[in-house]
Amino acid sequence: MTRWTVRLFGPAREAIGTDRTEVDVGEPATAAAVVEAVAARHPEIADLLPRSRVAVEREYVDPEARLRPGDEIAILPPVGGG
Amino acid sequence: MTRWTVRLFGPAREAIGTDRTEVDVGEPATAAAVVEAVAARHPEIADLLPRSRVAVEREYVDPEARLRPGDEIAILPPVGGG
Amino acid sequence: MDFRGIVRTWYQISETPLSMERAVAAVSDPAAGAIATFAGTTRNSFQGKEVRYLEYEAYGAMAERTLEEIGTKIADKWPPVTGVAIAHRVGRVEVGETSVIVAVSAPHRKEALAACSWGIDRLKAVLPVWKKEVFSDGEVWRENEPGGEPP
Amino acid sequence: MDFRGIVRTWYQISETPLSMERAVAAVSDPAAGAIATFAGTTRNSFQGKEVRYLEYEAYGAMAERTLEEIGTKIADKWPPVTGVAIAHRVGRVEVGETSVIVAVSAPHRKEALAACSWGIDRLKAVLPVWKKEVFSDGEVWRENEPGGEPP
Repeated sequence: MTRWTVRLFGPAREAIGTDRTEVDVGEPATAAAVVEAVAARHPEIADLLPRSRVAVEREYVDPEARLRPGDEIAILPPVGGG
Repeated sequence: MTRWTVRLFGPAREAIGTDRTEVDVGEPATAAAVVEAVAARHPEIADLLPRSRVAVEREYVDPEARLRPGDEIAILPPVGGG
Repeated sequence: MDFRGIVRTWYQISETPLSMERAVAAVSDPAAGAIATFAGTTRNSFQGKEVRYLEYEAYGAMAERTLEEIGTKIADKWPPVTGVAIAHRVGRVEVGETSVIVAVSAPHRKEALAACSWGIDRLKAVLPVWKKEVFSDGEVWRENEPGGEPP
Repeated sequence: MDFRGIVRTWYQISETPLSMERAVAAVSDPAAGAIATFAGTTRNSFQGKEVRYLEYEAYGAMAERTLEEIGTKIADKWPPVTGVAIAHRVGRVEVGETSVIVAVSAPHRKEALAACSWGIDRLKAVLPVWKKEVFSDGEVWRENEPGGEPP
């Protein structure tokens, strides 16, 4: 198991009450595995997560994307800019 | 025959060297008849006139439109605004 | 409060420089979520020839009326529109200066963008204004491409 | 002189009011004959409820990078484009204030208008920014309609 820090924004941040959380994920450490671990730890955003996307190193990634140690990981709820 | 004053703009005005001209037109006095009379009087814009439109009282009109005494008549070469 | 139809219009045939800020202010409205603008500026070249400046000539009274008609047609075609401003410069216009501004406000972006785009197309087809491009070695009356809706 | 490709870009995630004049100045270019802009402003109501103000939150570093990517894609899709400016406000935004500006310059109007319209659609689909609408009796995180291209 590796520990990952995950940044949270907008409604996800507000629902959890903090702008980052930590989760432990086994191999293979994918974006989807991190989302699953966040959902398990924070059921209050379980409904938001399926509609959210993941960014790694400030770029959108697919669910199967592999994470590398030190990567900046963020969960991005549906955006509302403009 | 009635005498009509016709306003000229842009390349038509420049080619003739004046911003209005006068022509005599018989009945029926239509926009097309005025254009024909202007072409006869000012052959230097004969090539421009078929591409020009006529405005009566500051509105585009069809060639067959009838003119009434006192109407403000203008020949409008292809426009170039914007 | 709920506004319906155009509540703000501003039309101008101007011998002095146009102001984008003024056009945007003219269409700003608390019910508008979107403002789309188009500005035409004088390019420094045409087909490789260096343009020194432009001269615009208008049939003034008809041009002002035509701007109003364009605004009215926009309101007919896009009823949610909340504001239309159209300004056109006449006289000598230097390279880089603005010759025309169209600004449209609406609750949502689709109508604002579509109406602004239609407005400049329409203006180019029907506004009684003529443009002379002045080069270092001559000048030419530049006609707009046909293809707009007929008047 | 003949300019090719984007020569002027300006991207901003800003905690202070946005300036349309600055965005237009940022894309102005002697080779540009057209500048299209879009401004998003805070409406006073949403589905009949009175909006008091908005709160925008951004993933700042990613948002700036995303604005750059949108500009680069515009340059790829419309090579004649001469300038792109995109600015987005964060923090508290009052009714009537501008939350976003997209400005595009190009030699001709078709590219400027199309690129500006595409730019705001793209921004709404991918920019990592979240909007909270604050009413007198509550608040809601407002998600954009889906339908933009996937990132």
